[in-house]
Amino acid sequence: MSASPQSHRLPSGGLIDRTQSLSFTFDGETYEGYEGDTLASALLANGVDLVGRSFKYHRPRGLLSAGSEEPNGLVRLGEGNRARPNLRATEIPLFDGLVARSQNAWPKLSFDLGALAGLAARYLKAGFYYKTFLWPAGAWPFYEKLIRRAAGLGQPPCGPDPAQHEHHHQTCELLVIGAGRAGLVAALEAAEQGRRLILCDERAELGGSLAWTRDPVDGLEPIAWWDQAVEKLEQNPKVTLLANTTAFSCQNLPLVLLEERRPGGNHRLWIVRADAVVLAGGAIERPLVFPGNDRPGIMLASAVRFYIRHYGVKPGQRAVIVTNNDSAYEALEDLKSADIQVAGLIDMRPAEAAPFRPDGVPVFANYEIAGTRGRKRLKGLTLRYGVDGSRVDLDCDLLLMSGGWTPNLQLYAQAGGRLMMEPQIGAHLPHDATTPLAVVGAAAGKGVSPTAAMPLAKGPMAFMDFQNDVTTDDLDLAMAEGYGDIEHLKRYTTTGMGTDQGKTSNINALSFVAARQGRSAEAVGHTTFRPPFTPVSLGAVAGPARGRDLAPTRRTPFHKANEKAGAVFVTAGDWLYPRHYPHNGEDMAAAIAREVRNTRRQVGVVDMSSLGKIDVQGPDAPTFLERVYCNNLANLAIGRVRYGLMLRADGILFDDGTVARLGETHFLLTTTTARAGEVWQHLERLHQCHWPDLDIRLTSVTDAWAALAIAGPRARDLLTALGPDFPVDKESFPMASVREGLLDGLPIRLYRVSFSGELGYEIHTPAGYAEDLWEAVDVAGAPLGLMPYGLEALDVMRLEKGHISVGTEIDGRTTPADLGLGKLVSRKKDFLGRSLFQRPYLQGKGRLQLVGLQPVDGQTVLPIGAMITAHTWQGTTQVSLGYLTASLYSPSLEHPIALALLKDGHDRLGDEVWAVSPLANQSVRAAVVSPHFFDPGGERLNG
Amino acid sequence: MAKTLPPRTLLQDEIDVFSRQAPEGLVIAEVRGRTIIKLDWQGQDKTEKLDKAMGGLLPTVGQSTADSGKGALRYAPFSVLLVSAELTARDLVAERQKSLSDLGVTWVDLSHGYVVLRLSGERAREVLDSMASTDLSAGRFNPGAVARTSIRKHQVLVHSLNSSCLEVYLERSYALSFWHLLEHKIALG
Amino acid sequence: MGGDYSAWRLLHRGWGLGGAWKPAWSKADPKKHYEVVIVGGGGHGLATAYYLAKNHGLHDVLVLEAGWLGGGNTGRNTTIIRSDYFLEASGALKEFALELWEGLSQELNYNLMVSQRGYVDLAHSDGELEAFTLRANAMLLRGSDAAILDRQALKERVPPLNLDPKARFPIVGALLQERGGTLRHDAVAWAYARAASRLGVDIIEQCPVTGFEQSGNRIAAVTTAPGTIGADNVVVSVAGQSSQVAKMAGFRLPLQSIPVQAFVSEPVKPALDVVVNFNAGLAYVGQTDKGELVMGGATEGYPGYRAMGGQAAIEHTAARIIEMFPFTAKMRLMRQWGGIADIPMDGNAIMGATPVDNLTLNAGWGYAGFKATPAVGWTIAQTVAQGRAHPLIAPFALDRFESGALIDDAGAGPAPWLH
Amino acid sequence: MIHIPCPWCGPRDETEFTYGGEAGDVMPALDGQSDQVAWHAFVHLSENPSGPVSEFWYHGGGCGRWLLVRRDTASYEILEVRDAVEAARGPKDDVER
Ligand SMILES: Cc1cc2nc3c(=O)[nH]c(=O)nc-3n(C[C@H](O)[C@H](O)[C@H](O)COP(=O)(O)OP(=O)(O)OC[C@H]3O[C@@H](n4cnc5c(N)ncnc54)[C@H](O)[C@@H]3O)c2cc1C
Ligand SMILES: NC(=O)c1ccc[n+]([C@@H]2O[C@H](COP(=O)([O-])OP(=O)(O)OC[C@H]3O[C@@H](n4cnc5c(N)ncnc54)[C@H](O)[C@@H]3O)[C@@H](O)[C@H]2O)c1
Ligand SMILES: Cc1cc2nc3c(=O)[nH]c(=O)nc-3n(C[C@H](O)[C@H](O)[C@H](O)COP(=O)(O)O)c2cc1C
Ligand SMILES: [Zn+2]
Repeated sequence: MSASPQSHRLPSGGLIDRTQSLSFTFDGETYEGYEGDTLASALLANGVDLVGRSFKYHRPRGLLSAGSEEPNGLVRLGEGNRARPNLRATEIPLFDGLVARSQNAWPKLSFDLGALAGLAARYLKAGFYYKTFLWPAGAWPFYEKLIRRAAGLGQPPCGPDPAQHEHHHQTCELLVIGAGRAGLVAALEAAEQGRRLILCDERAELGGSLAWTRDPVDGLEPIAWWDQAVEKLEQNPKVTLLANTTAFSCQNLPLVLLEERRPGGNHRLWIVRADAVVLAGGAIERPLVFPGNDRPGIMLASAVRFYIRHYGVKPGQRAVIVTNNDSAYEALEDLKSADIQVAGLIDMRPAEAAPFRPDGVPVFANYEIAGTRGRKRLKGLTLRYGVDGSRVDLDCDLLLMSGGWTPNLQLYAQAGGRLMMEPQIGAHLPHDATTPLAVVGAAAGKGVSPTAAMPLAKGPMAFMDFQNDVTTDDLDLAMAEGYGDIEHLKRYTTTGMGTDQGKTSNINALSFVAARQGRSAEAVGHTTFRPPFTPVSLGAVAGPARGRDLAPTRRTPFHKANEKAGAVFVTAGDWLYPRHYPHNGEDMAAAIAREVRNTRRQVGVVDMSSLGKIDVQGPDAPTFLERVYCNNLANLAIGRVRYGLMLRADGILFDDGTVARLGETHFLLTTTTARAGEVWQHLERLHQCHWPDLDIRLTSVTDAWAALAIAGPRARDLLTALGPDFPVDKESFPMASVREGLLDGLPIRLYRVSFSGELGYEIHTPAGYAEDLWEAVDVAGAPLGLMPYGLEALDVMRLEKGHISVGTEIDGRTTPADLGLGKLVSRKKDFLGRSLFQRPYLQGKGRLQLVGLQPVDGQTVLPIGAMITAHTWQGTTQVSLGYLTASLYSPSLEHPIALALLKDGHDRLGDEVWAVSPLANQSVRAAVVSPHFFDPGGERLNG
Repeated sequence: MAKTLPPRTLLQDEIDVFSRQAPEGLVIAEVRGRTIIKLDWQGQDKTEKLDKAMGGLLPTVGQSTADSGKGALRYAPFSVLLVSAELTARDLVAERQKSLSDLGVTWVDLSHGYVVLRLSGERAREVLDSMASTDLSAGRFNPGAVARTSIRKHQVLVHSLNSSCLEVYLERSYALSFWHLLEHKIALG
Repeated sequence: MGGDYSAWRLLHRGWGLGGAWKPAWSKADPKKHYEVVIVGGGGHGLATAYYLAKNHGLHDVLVLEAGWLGGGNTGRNTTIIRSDYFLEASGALKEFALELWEGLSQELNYNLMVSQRGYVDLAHSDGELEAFTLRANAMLLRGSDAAILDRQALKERVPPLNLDPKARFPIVGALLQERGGTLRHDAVAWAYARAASRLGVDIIEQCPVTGFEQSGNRIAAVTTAPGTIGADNVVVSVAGQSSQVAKMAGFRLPLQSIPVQAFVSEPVKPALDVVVNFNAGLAYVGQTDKGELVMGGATEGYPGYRAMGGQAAIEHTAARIIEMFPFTAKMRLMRQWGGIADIPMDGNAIMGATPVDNLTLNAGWGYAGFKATPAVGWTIAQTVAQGRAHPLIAPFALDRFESGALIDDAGAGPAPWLH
Repeated sequence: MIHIPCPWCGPRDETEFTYGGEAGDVMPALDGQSDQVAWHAFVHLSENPSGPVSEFWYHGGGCGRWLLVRRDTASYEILEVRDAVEAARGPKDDVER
């Protein structure tokens, strides 16, 4: 492709470091560039002008711009796991060994079969897909596959992301976005006042348009001024300078989000809280719209200047300039400096508008471009004279176009700033003084050349949105079909919906539509500017929230002890919790059955530390608890514990737990693990917002205490062996007791409660002593056959007892009465939830009620997740009578059991129903029984 | 007899590994055996009385005071944490027991509920500041300042001792999880 | 009218033959009075208009839209359709919708790109998988389709899924509804508008209803900037604005308006053939036919009327999507936006009678009502035409909050921001 | 995304707070009267305005206080923030900073 290395590099000039030569490949060819190049400038330096294919018609495309507005030059960067699609060549700083590929072309960029779509362009206009692929009915999935393959830009990346991204919170007094002349001036001023500031720019070097403009600043050459400005800022410790850093979201001021692209593909997301924000994002040059305006070699005038001046690149041999404003005239000097021949300057305005008459350059005033030539590179133009329509042909390989300038107000609009169309420049400016952030420089329209209104172009290949292949014809068609609202136009034609979000196309489309509809630009309005300003990596957005650190993990105080005991852990909510403790070679089911049997026959120990624990003190504590629990607590004596049920304000069961009275005005509550946080908030809220006059104090002590439950016929033996400093015999420490004391010298709170239905105790000790307690229990328990049991065994045992659990029976829809706990609900007092609990539907017939189920054959385990029906599953729809909440083979009873919510279940004890699983194609006849399968009389518990 | 074991440290193993290749300007240690009790009261009028009872040593919200090895950290209007390196919880309360009960101030021993990390060195503040949405920068979070804030859903209490030393009170069950975040940040910072 | 859409006509007109395409729907001038005035030109309102005309012969219908058709949640939703709900009332209505979607492109003569590519709901614990099994059985029992995938089956169905057993939220299996999927959301509004317009329904855009003229317990007319328009019946279908419009009619609703965000990546070639939902802190992702990944998650957590949101929700969602599909970490977010979801106190829609006799309400669809669009249109139309609630929507009556007949799929209770 | 100036902690990020519903109707007393209509209104009905509204927010990631926040749901401007207890008890001036 390139005749010789860097064939299009100017012999001198530019801000690149010619001593540092870098090697890179594009589509497998090896090239050289210099430190300071972007991939785009290096490609141009090597004469590579075809960089991509367009979205729909696969038209050959070259670079249009030199910045983040680039619609065409999208490449895949990197290889293997590191490859990332759709990156803009204009934004990729060149490095040694860089590997890039073109996209959306098959079999290759220079010969792309997809371009056949261009031949069918007349059928593929806006919205064509809504009108076809309807026949034959049912064939759409087939068409869809083809369409999907044709659509999309780059290949998706594959494999995990080897890079590491982080989030960085930062506060500052001032954030300046954009480090061109205006941004540097703002930063210098603030720095002089001693303000703590951040100055960021999306480009690899600060300076912005100082790289290519010629106007002196403070009497200095732009580059010289720039050097000393940057140096001054660098030396100020209160200034943070961030290159390669894009401000991408301003929609939640004073919060601004920046993405810093660091070496190695690592990104840092800056979450900046700024007392003030200055937007100095400059202005973006607009393309002109004319037939064939998309050929490689047609570029924005400022981009050509950028490539020449900043990168020392010669993007063509023979150039034409076309403009509707003065700014492009400045390019003449740059073209001359680069020794590029100028075949003509087309000024679309009347002759008298020209700022000056350029020497030796044919000027075509009041001309427009009627067509272009050249497939993979521009070869020439046809001009049409505005007065008589006469035509002129020009040969050229480079066209510099300037359709005026669009102040870069995306972030201003995101922040809620209103835009106002300024006819002078044919683009939006900030609307009024009360703006959400300060706008300076070209972004505020400063120094932006006035523009003549753009004539309406016509023709099939007059592109409005390069990336999405939207032409003026498409917009016309959409308007004719009634999609004339600017929002409908956008969605029907997809204009402005590409990865550039219409940076170069929105204003042109808007002006075109306004002219066509004969309405003002104000009346047409504009589509909504949304973050991000330019696409931001999802990895950076997620930051460190990956893998292990996706969410917090809580560990119980027994974590290390559990590890030593061979626990298999499972996460339950935030907690990492022992699930079971397999012995050698045991599978989970066997381990669970063993743990259950051992507990029921000897003694087991289980880590209960994750239960929520709330300390309640204060003279009004009894009143408070009477209100928040629906069962009676008034007569709870000191040293006693009671089961407690809490309702939501709407009468639905919220949580269950225990209430222990440690003193006259001192209580300790436990909550379920699952609802601990919610219960805590609920209680705090009732106290602080609704009952502030109750004198109570709530403290969450969950993390301060470790809790172990020991359960089984030998639990008391174990407890005694541990040497408590108070009597624990049946009479002195009966069921539902609580007291503080010492156990093996450790301070404890001892409860006599049980979830498993066995004789059991809960031992609470300050969390830092957990391992000492575990060791003591382990040693004392060994002769008694003690084994630890996990979450699963606990669940089996609670099920055998018919105890309810959050998530299965306490599901946010059931009431205590539904679950057979209606008797606990106090009729004597008022409590939260009582009133709405009395609503007719919560009290009436037809409720789903908790029952036990047992297979009639005594042996078939009822299918997991079965529905309850009147008939067997025959493959046809049926009314459901309820469903199973849990089902298993009971190791203690040695037959299958299940819990279920059955319509009017409490009246159906003794009935038979079907437990059906259409998934398993299984129906099992089951008898409705009491949910309390094991030891219903509670003899073991009270033993 | 009650054993008087100090609570075990939780992150010492991790800290040991980290310290072997600690970056410049950052030292992390776990503070052992600190007694932490939380006093609670109700109502604004009690606040003043308590301050008087404490001899003017009740800090304002967001501040701390120190008095011969004992400190008071106040991150909320009607609670304060009393901390001590030497005294047990019982002794720490005993001193004031009478005035506290007279005022109806209740107390809860939370010594075992927290893991306290001390970060010192010139990078200490920047690391924490960049992790927290709350401004912990030197100019705004002065020595003595206290803030309870949340970092990636971990609740932490930060106490600024001086410009290059901060203590972080982590809820015990979250401590290792927070440590992982801290390590990640330090490695990339 | 512009004539039927077909490949033949497309070819024909490509050569400029046989006339030009005409507006999809006509811009009407309002009459003085209509039998039915529908407030809200989203998918729901437009579908209601269409079925009133098509199923019930009611052509004297006006749709009033405050902005542009489909510019509400219809235009900003993540387009997932499915019927995998546990509770009977929820499931039955969405199942009916799914059946209607299946033939809708043909019926409306507009390619809605209905893509039944499958919806996969991931379970992160055995308990969750058990609940999914129950849900699948409930679905099958009511005649829908459902399957449970174990890890092996999941690997085959969703190859790029990260099944690391040591993950923070390990994936143990999934519920799959093959008939679930996505479609082209904007087209739904346009197609219903076109079809309704062809049946004589009037549609007026940029015309918010600002009040009601009431006489007795009835609405006599709706107030708009251009004037008042008489109505025998009024249907309110305004999603996020439901409380504002109910207030005009004099009552409060048991719901709150809460922003929800969604976002798209840059377009890439086909990367994902199903829609997948991560349950440990909601996050879901699918890919459009154009190539963007469409991603969404939970609400912003508090009420508001700004159709946008914060970094926290996006980060939360992105993190989970990367966890499912690690390659997405290297993709880029192209645009983020929000919609205002109207979320009731039990998380389910509110449909049918209101305290005002001739005002029929369709509200409370939150961030889950796009999938129900055809069924909502169908049943609300019948409810209005016949003067009593269609059996499928009878359970969704407004008075259920007083009676206690709640439909709380999530069990989250009267806290809309948690649903 | 909003920032709430907590009266105790100063301005803090939204992520530290939990929304707790509209502070509209007063919670009916638990006096055994069980006024179902009042409870229904309190639990279920909301103003849900587009504009200023009083709501409860919990500063769980900070001081642990419930706050009464006056907020504009259209502009997201925070108009006033007070401790819920103090707000329930008396005028703002009593609140120590
Ligand atoms: C981010 C997001 C993602 C979602 N994802 C899904 C999904 O994947 N699957 C799913 O099934 N659902 C999803 N939903 C929900 C779904 O979008 C909605 O439930 C559904 O689109 C509602 O349709 P609608 O026609 O009722 O409302 P809308 O489309 O919002 O239409 C209501 C219309 O009423 C108009 N209006 C309001 N006030 C007035 C007035 N006073 N006068 C006249 N007109 C008025 C509005 O301008 C609007 O156009 C999502 C929602 C959001 C916000
Ligand atoms: N003659 C004309 O029509 C014309 C047009 C444009 C500019 N100018 C001249 O150019 C100069 C413009 O100076 P200026 O400082 O306003 O603009 P500038 O273009 O020099 O600088 C803007 C900088 O902001 C950066 N930027 C933009 N958006 C960003 C984001 N979201 N995050 C990070 N960085 C971002 C850009 O990369 C650029 O470096 C003026 O002197 C003006 O006279 C003239
Ligand atoms: C399913 C879906 C896909 C979308 N794809 C794109 C897209 O490819 N490009 C784009 O710019 N916006 C896309 N959007 C977002 C819209 O541009 C727009 O943000 C959204 O409809 C909300 O409207 P608003 O931003 O104008 O308020 C998509 C939206 C949806 C719902
Ligand atoms: Zn606070």
